Amino acid sequence: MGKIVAVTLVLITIASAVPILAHKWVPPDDISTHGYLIDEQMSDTMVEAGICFVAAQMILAAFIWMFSNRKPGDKIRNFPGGAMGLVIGAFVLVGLEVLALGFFGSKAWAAIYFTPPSADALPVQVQAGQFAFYFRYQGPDGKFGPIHPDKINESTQNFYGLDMDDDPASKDDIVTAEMGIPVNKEVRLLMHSKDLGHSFYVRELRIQQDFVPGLDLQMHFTATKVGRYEIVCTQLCGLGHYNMKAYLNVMSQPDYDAWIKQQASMQ
Amino acid sequence: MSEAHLTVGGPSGVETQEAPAFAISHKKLVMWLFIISDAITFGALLFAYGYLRNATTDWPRPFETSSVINAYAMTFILVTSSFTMLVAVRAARAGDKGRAITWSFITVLGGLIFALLHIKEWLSLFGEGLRLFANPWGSGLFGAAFFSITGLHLTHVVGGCIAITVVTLGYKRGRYDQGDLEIGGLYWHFVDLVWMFVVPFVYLLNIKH
Amino acid sequence: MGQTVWACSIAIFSIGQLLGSLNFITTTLDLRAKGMTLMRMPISTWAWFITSCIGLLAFAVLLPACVLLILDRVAGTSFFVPSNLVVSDQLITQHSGGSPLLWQHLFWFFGHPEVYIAILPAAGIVSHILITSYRRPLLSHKVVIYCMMAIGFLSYMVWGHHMFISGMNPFSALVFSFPTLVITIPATILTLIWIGSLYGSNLQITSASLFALGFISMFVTGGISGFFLAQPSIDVYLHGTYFVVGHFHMVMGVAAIFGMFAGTYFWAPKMFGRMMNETLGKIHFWGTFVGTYCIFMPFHYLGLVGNVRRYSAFVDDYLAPLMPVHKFITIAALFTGAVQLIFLYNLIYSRFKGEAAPDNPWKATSLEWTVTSPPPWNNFGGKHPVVYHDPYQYGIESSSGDFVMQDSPERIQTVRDDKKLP
Amino acid sequence: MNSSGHQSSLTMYLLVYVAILVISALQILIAYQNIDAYRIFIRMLLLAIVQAGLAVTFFMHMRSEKRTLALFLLPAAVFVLAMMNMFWYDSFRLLDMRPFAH
Repeated sequence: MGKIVAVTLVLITIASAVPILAHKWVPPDDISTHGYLIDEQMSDTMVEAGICFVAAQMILAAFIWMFSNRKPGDKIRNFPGGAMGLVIGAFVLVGLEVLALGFFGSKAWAAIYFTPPSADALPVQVQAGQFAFYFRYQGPDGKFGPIHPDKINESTQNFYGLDMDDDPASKDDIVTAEMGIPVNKEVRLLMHSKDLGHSFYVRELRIQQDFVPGLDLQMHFTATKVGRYEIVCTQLCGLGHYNMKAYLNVMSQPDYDAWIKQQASMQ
Repeated sequence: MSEAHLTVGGPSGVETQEAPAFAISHKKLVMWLFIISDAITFGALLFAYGYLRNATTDWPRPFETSSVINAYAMTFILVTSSFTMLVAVRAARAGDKGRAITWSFITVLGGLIFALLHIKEWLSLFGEGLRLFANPWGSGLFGAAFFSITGLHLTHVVGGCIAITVVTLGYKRGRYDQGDLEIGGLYWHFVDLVWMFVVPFVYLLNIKH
Repeated sequence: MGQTVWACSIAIFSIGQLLGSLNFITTTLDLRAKGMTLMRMPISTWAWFITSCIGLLAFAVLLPACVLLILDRVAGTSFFVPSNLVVSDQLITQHSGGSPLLWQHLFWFFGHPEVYIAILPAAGIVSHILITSYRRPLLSHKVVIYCMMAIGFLSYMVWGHHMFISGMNPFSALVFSFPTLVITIPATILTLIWIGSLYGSNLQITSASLFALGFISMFVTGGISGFFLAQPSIDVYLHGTYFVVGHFHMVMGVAAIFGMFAGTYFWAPKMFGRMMNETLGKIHFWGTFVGTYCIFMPFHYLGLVGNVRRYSAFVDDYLAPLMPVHKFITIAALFTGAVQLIFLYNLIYSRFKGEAAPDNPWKATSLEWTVTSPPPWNNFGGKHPVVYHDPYQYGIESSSGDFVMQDSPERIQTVRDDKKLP
Repeated sequence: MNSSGHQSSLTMYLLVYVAILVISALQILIAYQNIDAYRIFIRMLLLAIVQAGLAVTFFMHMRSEKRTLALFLLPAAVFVLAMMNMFWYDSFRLLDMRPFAH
């Protein structure tokens, strides 16, 4: 029975490792300027974790194979080096690994979160609500009109609670259901939630950030590839959660200009 | 290293049990552990209060001098009742049962006066318009934080009064001994200790200037 | 309404857990048998003790959090509800100023220690069972205990790794990331000791030891995916995907359940006085072990591709090609669930019709095996056992075979840590 | 039952009692001082810790228990409460990140 356990463990290990080694299950192609940091960190971690995983399972399997149901005469033996060897080994090896991962991981994190957006970044406001995202662009005046939460009304399409009569800044604001951005231009995303916790996740952009009610969060990123990508909510936000999504449309600058003009005319 | 560790067999003492780890009765250890846990409960509540207060710009500071005097009177009574509890435990240790019972009841009386003062203060604040969710002075969080922290403390005081009464009555009938009275005292001092943090943070940081 | 009841039940549960912890800690510290010094306690008892210490401090935070939540829901306060929320076009006016992040902090402050409250007892049970089936002590008794303590200690410093992308200050993410990675060290030492002690042992394959070995495998698999999630930069991509689900089900869900199964097979004879059926037990193990890998290993792949969790359906999106994997997982889950019926049948059947259990079927050394199966009233029938030995005296020559019971007054050469084995 | 035979004298208790009351009065004086809230808070916290220390040491007889009891209990509580200080980072963030401010 012990030998069957060992063989099963080896088979499971191989079966688990093959899809990884075959590079079949990898994140979709990165389209951001910061994403390579995350991808590199991920593949580094994958190598270390993979080695640990395979080694641990294989050794476990080997020992089970060797030492299950032995003959009566066999003596109990000790692992060479004993506990102290293992403890020191674990401390040094795992400690180094932890330090390395932590250090490089922190650098990647810092590169994403501790750098301020550039001054000419395109500000886009995103509002999450049950169960849709709405995006707002400043329009020609370069200002967002103030939001009046009491004026938010889905039936009149006033998703942002804008006061068109009294706030001049609101008049040229463009509210869209799809997020359009120009390629290779930094975008500053101003995030707020209308009702409860949501999340903003674009796999290809390597960006994920929760919306916290009562907290205005900011993110900035640059998309480098034209295309249409999915924005999903990853926080369970109610019965319609599975349907809460929007699309990120990365366009060339002329396409974007045309698009924003068309959106403005629809307001 | 290969020193041969030989364990010698055979029954030894008459003791059937290892000595308690901290040389205190296990009831007392339970009370100590409970106190540690409860301290963290109060700590978490105070942290939540601090977190919200910190992040609120219109935090009200409604307490008048009279409230502060009242709070100090409450402190005085609670600390005094702590002291009378000490006297009771001392008497119990010395074997003076009658005195111990008297002082225990004085302690309970102190606790009750404290509770009455507290409720009186709550009522007067209620009269000024302070509610659990709103108040006339500023952020509605104030009442929520105030009532939940002082309310939890008041629950502890009332619970302590009941507990000490029960223990004292049991002590009188011989059901409990002086050790149990001391454990009741331990809890009572802890309630006192919590109040020492509640007063400065809930009252004194919110006085009217 | 339902959620208010839930919050109330969690608050009551906190109080219950608090009282349970008081009981365990005090009993362990104060009511040990003569000769049962702390270091002579079996690892399973140590694990319960450490778990209780964690629980005593962690549930103390959950209790006020739940009370505040109930107040928010019932009494109209707004600890966790901010101003200016709009639900179905209605502005919520009666709440203002709270912060959902505060709830997340309070909850996860409890939540992360809770993970170790779930896994440490399983680790203790598994260590105990492994030693018995290895027929040799672990390489080091003390190091295992110290590792568990270290895990318990670190568990209070890392709750923020659940909140990397929750809007928490990005600076704190770095602060929380390092202790999270450091937890790997004691966890690795534990694993290495379990595996290293297998070397040169005389492994007995029983249902209990199979589950214990399965636990090691699961613990390793799930623990290693923790490497990814402990780093905030990778968590940006993996948070909210199936990777997280795969990770915690492997290490905390299934591993802990494997500990429970191992414990049940191991101690059922003592509890009920009847052996459980070994054949059924082994079938149960194979079904569960392979089934679990079939369920949770693909979760990791799904997560790597970016398949988000918490979705009941996928509408018109690029995850459609992944549906066969989801189908495979569903079938594996149904299969694994069905296999548990064998266990249930085994448990109930053996309870009444199983073969009578001897006092010490596994040739174990700890005190519970010195009494009859099931144990007499008052556990020791009014007698007070006296302990003369360290808990795991296996792999030696003695009158009873290769082991010596803890309460046996026999003189032996003590096996202590790794010093005595040739 | 209680093996800690040491009995603090009544005078000692009285002194501690008076000290606690004096510290409470001191806190009130500080509260009315015209300095910024953070300094008031820090002073009050320190004084409250001193008060609590007195209560634990004398009233709760930690002084006459075995040292191990204090070493077992107090670091646990202090450690957990110290870790909770990580909450503050987010609390400060709330101040300038409230929505609809612009």
